[in-house]
Amino acid sequence: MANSAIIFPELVNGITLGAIYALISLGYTMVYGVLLMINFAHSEIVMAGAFFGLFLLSFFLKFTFFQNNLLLLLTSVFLLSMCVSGILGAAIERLAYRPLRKTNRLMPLISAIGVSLFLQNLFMLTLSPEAKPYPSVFPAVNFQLGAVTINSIQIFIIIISILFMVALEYFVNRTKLGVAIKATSSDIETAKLMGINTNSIISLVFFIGAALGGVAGILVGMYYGSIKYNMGFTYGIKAFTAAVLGGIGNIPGAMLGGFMLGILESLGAAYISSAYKDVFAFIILILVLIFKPTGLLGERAQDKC
Amino acid sequence: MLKKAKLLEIFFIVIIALAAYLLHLKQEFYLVHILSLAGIYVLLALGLNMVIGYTGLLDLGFIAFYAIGAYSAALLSSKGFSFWAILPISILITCAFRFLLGKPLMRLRGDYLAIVTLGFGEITRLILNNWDALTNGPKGLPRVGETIRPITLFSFHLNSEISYFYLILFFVAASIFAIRRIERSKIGRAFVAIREDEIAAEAMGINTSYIKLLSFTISAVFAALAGVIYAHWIGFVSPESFSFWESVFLVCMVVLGGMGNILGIIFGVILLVGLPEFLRITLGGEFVLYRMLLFGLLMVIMTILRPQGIIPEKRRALELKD
Amino acid sequence: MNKFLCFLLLIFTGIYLNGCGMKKEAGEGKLVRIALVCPLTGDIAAMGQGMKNAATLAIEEANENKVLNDVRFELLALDDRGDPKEAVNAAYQIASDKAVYGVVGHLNSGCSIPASLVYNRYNIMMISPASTNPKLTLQGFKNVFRICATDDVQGSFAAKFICKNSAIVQVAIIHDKTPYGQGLAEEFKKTFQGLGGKILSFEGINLGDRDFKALLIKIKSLNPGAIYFGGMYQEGGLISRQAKELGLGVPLIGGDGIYTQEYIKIAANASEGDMATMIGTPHEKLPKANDFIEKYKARFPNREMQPYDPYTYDTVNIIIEAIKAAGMDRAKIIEQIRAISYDGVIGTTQFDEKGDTLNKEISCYFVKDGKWLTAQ
Amino acid sequence: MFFAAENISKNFEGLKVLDHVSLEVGEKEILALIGPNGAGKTTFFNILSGIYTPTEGKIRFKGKSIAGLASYQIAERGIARTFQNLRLFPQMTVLENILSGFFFKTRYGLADALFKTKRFKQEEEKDVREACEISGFIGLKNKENELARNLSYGEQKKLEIARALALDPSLLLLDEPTAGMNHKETENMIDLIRKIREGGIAVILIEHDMKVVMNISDRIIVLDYGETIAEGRPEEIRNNEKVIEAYLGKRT
Repeated sequence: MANSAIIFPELVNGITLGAIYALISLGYTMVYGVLLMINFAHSEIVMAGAFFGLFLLSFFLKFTFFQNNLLLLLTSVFLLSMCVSGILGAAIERLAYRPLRKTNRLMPLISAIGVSLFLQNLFMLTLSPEAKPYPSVFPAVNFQLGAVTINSIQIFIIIISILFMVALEYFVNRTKLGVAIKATSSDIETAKLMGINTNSIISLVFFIGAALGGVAGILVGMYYGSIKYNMGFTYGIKAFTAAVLGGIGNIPGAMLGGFMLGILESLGAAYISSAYKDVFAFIILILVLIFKPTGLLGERAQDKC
Repeated sequence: MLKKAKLLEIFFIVIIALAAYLLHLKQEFYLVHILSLAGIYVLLALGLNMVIGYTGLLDLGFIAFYAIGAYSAALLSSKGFSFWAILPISILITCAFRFLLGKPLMRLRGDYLAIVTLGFGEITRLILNNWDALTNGPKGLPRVGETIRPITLFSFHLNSEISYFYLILFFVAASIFAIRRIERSKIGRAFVAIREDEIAAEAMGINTSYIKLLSFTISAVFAALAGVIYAHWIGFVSPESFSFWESVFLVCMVVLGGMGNILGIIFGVILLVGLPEFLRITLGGEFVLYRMLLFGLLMVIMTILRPQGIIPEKRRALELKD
Repeated sequence: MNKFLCFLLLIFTGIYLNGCGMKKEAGEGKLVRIALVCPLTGDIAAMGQGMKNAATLAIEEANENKVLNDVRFELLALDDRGDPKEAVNAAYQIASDKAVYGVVGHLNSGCSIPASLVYNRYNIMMISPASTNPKLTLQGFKNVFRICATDDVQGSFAAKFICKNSAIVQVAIIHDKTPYGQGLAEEFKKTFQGLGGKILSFEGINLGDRDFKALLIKIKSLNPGAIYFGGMYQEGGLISRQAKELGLGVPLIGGDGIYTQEYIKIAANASEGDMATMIGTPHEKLPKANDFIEKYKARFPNREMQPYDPYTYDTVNIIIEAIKAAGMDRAKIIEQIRAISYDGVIGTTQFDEKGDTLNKEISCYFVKDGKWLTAQ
Repeated sequence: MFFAAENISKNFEGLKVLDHVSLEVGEKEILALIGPNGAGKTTFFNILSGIYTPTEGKIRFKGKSIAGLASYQIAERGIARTFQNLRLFPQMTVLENILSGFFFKTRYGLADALFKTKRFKQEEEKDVREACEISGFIGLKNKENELARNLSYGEQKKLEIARALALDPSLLLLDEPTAGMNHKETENMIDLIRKIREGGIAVILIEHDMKVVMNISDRIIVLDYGETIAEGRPEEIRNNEKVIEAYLGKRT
């Protein structure tokens, strides 16, 4: 039933979804690259980012100046929300993970779960247990590209994600700080000996990852129309799956994994079952971890024991 | 010394049983109920402790096996099986699942294992929610027209709250007894050795994958036990009771109470189940809203300041033979 | 270890003494508690909070009007978080409280059913204002009632309404797999097909999902004239909104679960033209109902009324009415309720053998300019 | 031959860490493996004890091939090891650490443990007795019920050897047994290793302290950059130019 009325829109939807997953998975993958830890609380940063974005949007939309200037509105909302999310991410690292750096690997994970529980409940209690509608800033316009229909929000999400990913690639490979991140990632002890302040680099990594997660949160709000205190978990686990699929610790891998997962999920929901759509992601996660823990593009063949 | 400690424990169990009976006489059914609930959580936490506390494997999907136990019990009961027949069957089914799902995971590193078990937990919940033919989806079991048969013991029907509490207390005591014995055998020592240093354990001739799988499978016995009792006791099972956060709640109990220490585990359960209920009565419902927030915060603080838990593990001195 | 055991003992004694303290309070006699159990936190807390408001209103009125001399009514609002385990906990808390003479609740069928076992054991009457799973009243319990119609009535009403009043012949169905949602959807399907309509697809989603785009793209390719949704407003609102964004501009039709202002907030402009069925006579036609709305607005000025608020209000009043007639006797109260005929804000309530309401009137509502309006 | 590793090579991500290294040990022989840092000594140990599988090469022990066996299987066959950086079970007592080595020899199962059968009691009693013997032999008497992490560094080193001896090995691999020890402790350790050999156990040791190496080894093998550069009796190695070069070249 390769019906083009379904397959093209599903592909476009999958790519959009994948772009969001990819953005979130960058946070997982960068942190894993540097500290070899799963930042379980990253999903809550996505949620928090979505809420920061919501506040900023509703605040700025009170001014006619911003109402008339979409570009300026979006730029200021995204930048401010990135800063706040980034600071939140770095603060979590400083308070909840750094004191545990010398212990075995399960302790930071348990701490991260604690942070996750804390943040979710904090947002639920201080804001609302209800889903919050997201203001639609975009007129929903459909564009026809040959056989493919794509709407304005989808284009926006894909462009924003790719923009950030390219910027990150450039930053990591071409700037001094980026190279320092790479060095820390490949061997933290050596990086220290080379005079890199690894603590600040780790904070920076958390900041960048969280900022991108915050952006993804806003995009989720815009694409699906509502956000909620417990929304992070699903996106988090799927983005983590994307990171693992692409090869954890590997930035281009995370992007590849994100897009693949998004498309798979979209097609799976359409052709197999929408009730089981979350199961696909979990099955991929389990299969990859069991049979090819290095993922598609992963380099780390074996961990030092 | 040993004898004295044992007597004290028996004395303590008798005291609890008597106190529960007094509550029952005073018609404080709610408190008896909370005691039973705490008992179920103790069973679960004891099982999870075997994996996390002794063997050092972080399992974030433990609740799935509780669910399998509860669902298999509900299904079998509506087919006419009695509690005493269901108990071994459900335990067997749950352990078989645990064994088969656990087998490929034993090579995985700790944090990956945690994530994969989380995945299994969520898949189980989604299947319970969607496989209508077997699980009746979100509508839960038993189906319309079916019931879960009450537990009978020597032609005596257990239907009051206090009788369930005694049943649970019995199984908790039996479980603690069994776990002690395992803990004090070469198998228990092998679990701990793996937690302490897996590579060294393997170099000491311990087949770590096999022993880890053993720990994984034995822990399912307690999950199944808790599940079967829960299904009979509440009389209804549905997927909402088996969410991921329930697993986290259990991990929280084990971590806060003290990994690897049975008393610590019991304390963790009292802290997380008993205390909120106690405070709900004294401080009113408002507090309950904040409890998860507090537990999250506590988890972070504890891992940093007191990773061994409130009541840390204590190795038992062995009697020496010269 | 000795120290620890002593400590445990201390805690235990604490709980025990505490329990005794609670009893004393209950012994005062003149206090009558009516319990309300519903989700006050969690996913559908808005509905639960609304129910609490309505119950508070009813209780306050009863006390002001001195319905019974020397008796002070008090609301005992408990949170079950929509979790069966919590529901049973709450049920035991109620069973232990001698001052409770009736229970209003629960909201979710998944909570009502296990809790009803406990109420039955301790002979406390419960009236659910919202649990629509038929199983609830099929358990053969004498103490269990429900004031809302079961799922079958609403689903088939919607189907008949569409066939009669619109040109829609093809419908795609989505449901949230809950007893409520799927029940509605199945009844709709049966009736609609019976009337010659065509069902294009029948799909389940999971509670808490927020991404329905993949599913909606598929549905769009089938060209339905409408989407029927069995479920609650959170998912319903998102489905409506995402459908229209994808260019699937057909109305969404649902049950009482989407008949709330929250639905319109989530779906925003997309909800224009969407339709919901609701049990009971439209309140414009009932003077009592208008009165209730006025009072509700005055007491809770910043709160939107939630769909089950009128039911809860009536339920509390029915219980008070029964207590008035039967006195402080749990068994007699149950008998009284079996025979009651109560004129309330949702019309006249009477219960049948099983404990289901005989008031099965359904009304239709449309969204127009961001408000639910009665269909003509 | 009692123990022989032939042409062992190991690659890590294309990097050759070991290149056709061969080694033989006779019964009751003490063989020292020396070489500058990064020469591949510990990697070699990890291969012999089954933690890594060699990219190439054969290992025979008591006439049977053991290459590719899991670490625990090699331990069962009688090759025990210690680690360069202590790998004790710190939260377990001294006795429990030693008992862990009896794991595969102790003949009772889960059911015996649950029902405390006669066999369980007998086996446990025997194990504890033997473990106490080992702790006495190694010099940890009266510390049996202390936690391993509370021991001094020297005692921890000894405990690790005691734990390895619990396997009742016929070949013992010691990775830098005297590292970080003072003069007296080193002397004790040398005596201990001799005593172990007298008990009928062959020893391969990695060691940096040349005095120790020259003092106790029967033979020495020198590795540099993953290759064998010299082999022979201590006095031969002492004057070998290649060896001096390898060491001096590194130690500028």
